[in-house]
Amino acid sequence: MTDIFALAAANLTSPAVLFFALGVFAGVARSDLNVPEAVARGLALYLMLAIGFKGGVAVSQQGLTVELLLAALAGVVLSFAMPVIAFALLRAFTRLDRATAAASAAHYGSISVVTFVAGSEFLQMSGMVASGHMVAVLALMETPAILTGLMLAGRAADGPDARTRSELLREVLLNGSVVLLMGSFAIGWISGEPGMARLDPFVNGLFQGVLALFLLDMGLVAARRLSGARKLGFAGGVFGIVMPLIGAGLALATAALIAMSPADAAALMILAASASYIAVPAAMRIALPQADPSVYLTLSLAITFPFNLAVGIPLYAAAARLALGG
Amino acid sequence: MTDIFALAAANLTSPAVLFFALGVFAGVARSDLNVPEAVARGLALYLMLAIGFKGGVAVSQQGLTVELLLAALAGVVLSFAMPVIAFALLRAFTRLDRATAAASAAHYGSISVVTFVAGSEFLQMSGMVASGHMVAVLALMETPAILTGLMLAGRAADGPDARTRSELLREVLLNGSVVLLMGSFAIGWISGEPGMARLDPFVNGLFQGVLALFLLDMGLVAARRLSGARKLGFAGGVFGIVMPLIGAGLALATAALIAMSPADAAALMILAASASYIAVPAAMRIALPQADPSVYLTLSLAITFPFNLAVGIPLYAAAARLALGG
Amino acid sequence: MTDIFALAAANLTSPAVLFFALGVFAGVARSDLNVPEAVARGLALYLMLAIGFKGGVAVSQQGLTVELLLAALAGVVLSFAMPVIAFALLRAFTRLDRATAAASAAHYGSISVVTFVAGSEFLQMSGMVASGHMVAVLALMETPAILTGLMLAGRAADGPDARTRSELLREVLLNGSVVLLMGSFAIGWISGEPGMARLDPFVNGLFQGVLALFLLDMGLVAARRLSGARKLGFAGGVFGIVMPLIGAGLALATAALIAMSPADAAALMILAASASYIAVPAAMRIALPQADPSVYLTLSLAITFPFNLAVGIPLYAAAARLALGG
Amino acid sequence: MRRRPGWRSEAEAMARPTRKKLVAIVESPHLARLLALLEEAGATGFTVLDGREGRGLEGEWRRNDVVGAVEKKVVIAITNAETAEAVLTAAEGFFARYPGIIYAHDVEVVRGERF
Amino acid sequence: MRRRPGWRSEAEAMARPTRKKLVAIVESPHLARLLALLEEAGATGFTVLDGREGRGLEGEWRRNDVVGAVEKKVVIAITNAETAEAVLTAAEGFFARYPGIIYAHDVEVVRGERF
Amino acid sequence: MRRRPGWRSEAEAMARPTRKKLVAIVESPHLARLLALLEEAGATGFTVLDGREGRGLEGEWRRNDVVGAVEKKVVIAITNAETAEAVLTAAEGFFARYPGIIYAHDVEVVRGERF
Ligand SMILES: Nc1ncnc2c1ncn2[C@@H]1O[C@H](COP(=O)(O)O)[C@@H](O)[C@H]1O
Ligand SMILES: Nc1ncnc2c1ncn2[C@@H]1O[C@H](COP(=O)(O)O)[C@@H](O)[C@H]1O
Ligand SMILES: Nc1ncnc2c1ncn2[C@@H]1O[C@H](COP(=O)(O)O)[C@@H](O)[C@H]1O
Ligand code: NA
Ligand code: NA
Ligand code: NA
Repeated sequence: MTDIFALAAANLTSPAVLFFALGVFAGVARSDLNVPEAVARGLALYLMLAIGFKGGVAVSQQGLTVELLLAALAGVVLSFAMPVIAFALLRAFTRLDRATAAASAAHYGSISVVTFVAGSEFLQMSGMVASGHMVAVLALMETPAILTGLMLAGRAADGPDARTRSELLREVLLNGSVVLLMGSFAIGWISGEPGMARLDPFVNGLFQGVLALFLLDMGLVAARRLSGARKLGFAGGVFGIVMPLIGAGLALATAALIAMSPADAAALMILAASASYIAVPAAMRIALPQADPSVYLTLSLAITFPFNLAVGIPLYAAAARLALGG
Repeated sequence: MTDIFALAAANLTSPAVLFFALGVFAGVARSDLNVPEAVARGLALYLMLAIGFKGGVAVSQQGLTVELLLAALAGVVLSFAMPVIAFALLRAFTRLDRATAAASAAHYGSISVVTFVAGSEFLQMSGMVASGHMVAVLALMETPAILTGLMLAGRAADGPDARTRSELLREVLLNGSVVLLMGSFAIGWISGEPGMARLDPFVNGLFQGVLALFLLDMGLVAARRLSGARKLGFAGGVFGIVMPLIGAGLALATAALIAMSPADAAALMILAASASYIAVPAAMRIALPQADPSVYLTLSLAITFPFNLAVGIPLYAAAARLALGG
Repeated sequence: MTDIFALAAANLTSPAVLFFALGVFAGVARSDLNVPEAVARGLALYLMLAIGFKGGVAVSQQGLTVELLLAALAGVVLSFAMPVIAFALLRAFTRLDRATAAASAAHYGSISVVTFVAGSEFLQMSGMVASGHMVAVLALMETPAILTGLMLAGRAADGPDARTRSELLREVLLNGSVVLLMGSFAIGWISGEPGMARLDPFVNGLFQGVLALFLLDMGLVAARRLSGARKLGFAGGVFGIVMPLIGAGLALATAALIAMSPADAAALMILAASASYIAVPAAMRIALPQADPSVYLTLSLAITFPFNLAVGIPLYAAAARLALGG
Repeated sequence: MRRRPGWRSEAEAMARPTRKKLVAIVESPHLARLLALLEEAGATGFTVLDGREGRGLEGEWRRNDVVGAVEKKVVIAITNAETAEAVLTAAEGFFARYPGIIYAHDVEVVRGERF
Repeated sequence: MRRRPGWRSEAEAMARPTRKKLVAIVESPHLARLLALLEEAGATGFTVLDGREGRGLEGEWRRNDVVGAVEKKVVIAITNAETAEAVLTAAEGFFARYPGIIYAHDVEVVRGERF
Repeated sequence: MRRRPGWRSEAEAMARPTRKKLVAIVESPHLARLLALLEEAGATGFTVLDGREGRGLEGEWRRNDVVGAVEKKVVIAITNAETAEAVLTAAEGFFARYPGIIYAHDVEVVRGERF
């Protein structure tokens, strides 16, 4: 128990979380500090490449296991299912219109790569090393929620025409981050240890530094998005904190059901609790342009992301350990 | 012999080649994966700085040798000469107009930095370490072919005026990649081992990771350029594969003539086989704007580059080893 | 003494200085070599993050000392005071108008982060390791000079209105580089050795390579700014070399007064001698738009910066050692 | 030497024709659709620029975001009057559904036959 | 379904109204001030683009500089005539003090009531 | 205080002069040449923007390429009528040889004497 508090405290004083806080501070204080968007995207590409590759190398040593298949199935089911709960909550407790509620709900079925990355670092620090294949689960969970979200939005008069459907399908199956994560995962798997010997200083040495710089930018972005919080109202704000807890709870139950290791369960909880900020917003702008983007972006970036980073991750890790032993 | 096949297979499963393939896949599937151009240029600058510097440090330990001078001479002669063959082939077997054929031919006399970089990595992996001074040969081979290309295009009615000539001369002598490669080479030479002690984690540690990320982008670019392949016709496509083989053959003969080591010979073959995609296109847009850029860019980026990366490099290395012993 | 010359020579053949020279050469020769601005800003962010963090980690081991407080006080006083001298010199010896002279003077009270970074590397190479807290002094010295500069410009008819004043205040207190330096310093201090264990390959391994690439760009920028040198006249050019010497002299005297170590004194001299090229220009464009930016940018980037990098830094280190022993 | 299409002697060049310049500001996810709309209406070319930041009915956006979904692009197309009319008509429906604006005005061009 | 403000049926769309396009080229440090000026004059939206390089009375600049202070931005705003007049009048003072230029011209718009 | 050239009192500002806005879309390797053409014709300033992607007679291009040679830039110059005429005339030859387009239209400016 004291151990848990020590880890939570260590999390709050880790460079990654502190750089995020610095970004928030700079943004709120309206400093002119900023990260050029090309640099931010370059850092994001790096993080996806590195995490995918490392996961693939890890799997190359274990081979294709039943655990992988079960975890993938669990992730996909969660991604499809969570938006239903989110939608029900939003419609019951907030005054968001149907489209905006459905679009927001879709974000919670999907995942946030940087939350997963920060979570993996925390787990490693706590001696809970998740399986490499959780990266594949990450990629698989990115987009199913989009479909649920659209179903929840209902068959509007101007529902997706043929062109929109094809654009959407590409977004779901071939979204850049899905392709890069899955591709890097496959490359890690194929090239295995010899591949890692070549890329090690790149994918491991730099990892935490790049994460820190990226989180600085995430802090700036979150701060800028905070101005949208007024629109959410109190209930909306609470949703942004409660929904990750529900997602994590569902994930823990699922993990128990399929007898995951505590570390893998914690990783699945982090994925379930996190909300998308890349793949889903893009899909929603295409399919549900009438939904208000400032609502879902504020929820995802300015409320749920900071909550998970600062509080959620250590909490989920502790819960997984308590519930599943280890 | 089995050794050669093993190395060719190892090449195909190396992270660099696999990331290129991932880029091609993403591009062909029209995923929205993309690398911001500022990031791609930053990676290219890094690769040139690192390869130049490493070459210079290597030379600082050997001093200025006859080998360097002979290799430089061989490279410059090849760069001047190869476009003549390329032009003759293109005029004989394709229906490209004179200007487009001449412009395309010039690309094959020049070199591709990233092909050389990938080739050097392959050679190193195969235990064939080329001399540091091959980097100087690389830089020297970049632009002489431009002059041959212009001669082949002939003295058109609106041939280069005084302003164009001066712009061209600057492009030939002071092209950014020539200056950076040569400059970094000189700096490596001057600062030697103590310099390397300072830059080692930067120029060596990151090298293969940056190359992988850059090749991902090259794959995206190659895929986008594939659409231009229809214009080339069958003969044009075949040229994009045969010409590198001819270039490599010429280079091997030249290397034998001046008694190069197998590793240096392989490096020279890679240079001869590769086609420019930076310095020559820019020069051709200035001097031969009537030549069709989609022809030469497709040839260089979508046909010759992938061929060299996947098949050519191990082939040239094997040929050099077979022909020159070692 | 011979030791000093050896170090000065080593400085001139260090990769950092040579890459700067390469940039100047490419710029003067009008090569098309260029570093995308997003990359340059990314490198600058990295350097500030790394130097701030390293300083903070160093301080986490010493704690808050009287030395820190004295050094900070000395830096702030110098930053306020130096513009007065610079202004007097510029008004006495050049024909610059009041606003331009005042704006230029402000640059010399402030500091240049990259000069400090290059200087720290030189000091380390010479076995003079400055205290970590000099980074805090760096950040504190960035903006006080802005206020002095504005006072020197005098109360013009269209002096700062309420809006300008608030914009300026934010620029002085929350300038991006101040926030990033101070923030990274604080994060280094808080996360200490465990934090450094995570970020080490990022903030230390890459440091000199990133610095080299950034200096290449600084060289290109300096060369482009050289065209503004004609406007300065002879007296202006001389000022750009004399003023850093005066600043360094003042800093040495101050350092002696408060009994700084030779290494810290050298660092303070470097700070005093350097001229701002980010925070102060931005503030001057806001508050003194009538001042001619090509004057102060040429002075800072094309004269004082190269002088300090090539000659000043070793000179100040030698002077600190001679005057303060060690 | 190959002459670029639309090349004319200097004498012909004197009377410069008038064409329409269309400018649309659209969100990145809808760019492909707007370009398709232009093409269907018969536009022979276009140029796209990156927006940096902006404000409209749906509030503010800026490119310095981790999120690309609300970024805006500026699309320029020079067309003949007929094509412009077709684009503007189609754009009514487009901009009723998607964020952004479109406007048009006359411009004097050289090599008018190419638009 | 939520209709975006300014939505009209196709029939209504035929007569396209005229509005003013304002374009200002300003230096980064003065951008916020220009945008405030636009807002005070009643503009309902704007779009900012990054400049790459340029030349004017104060000499040359280019974005590829380590120094952000002399970078220029291009600001586009479609407004009604009244707002345009107010902006141009206020801009006289602005551009007497700060570098840059401003100009205006008529454009045909769709959904005219939103400007 | 130094007044920027072209400064005028508010009373003088009322009658706003008309100038020409020229816009050229050119390929990066030819930018320097186009800017020289502008300068020779007497233009007092210009602003260059980066293109992101586009299509024309020579096919598609996009900035996200490793190859800079086919990137396009957008050049804006406000000039007086005479200079505009000279530029457009010279541009006939330029755009017969090089890819890209140019167009012009009237704009209302403040501080008209500076163009
Ligand atoms: N009046 C305007 N002038 C210039 N740009 C505008 C204007 N209105 C909207 N925009 C741009 O179009 C984007 C989308 O507009 P909206 O659909 O009104 O949110 C805005 O964020 C601006 O970038
Ligand atoms: N005539 C012009 N046409 C286009 N852009 C201009 C013009 N004059 C000035 N500019 C732009 O506005 C910036 C500032 O102008 P200035 O205040 O004249 O130095 C210049 O650097 C150009 O980018
Ligand atoms: N009608 C047009 N409207 C807008 N931009 C155009 C148009 N035609 C050509 N361009 C731009 O100019 C570039 C070169 O045109 P072209 O010489 O026709 O290949 C194109 O790639 C576009 O970026
Ligand atoms: Na989730
Ligand atoms: Na070649
Ligand atoms: Na100073």
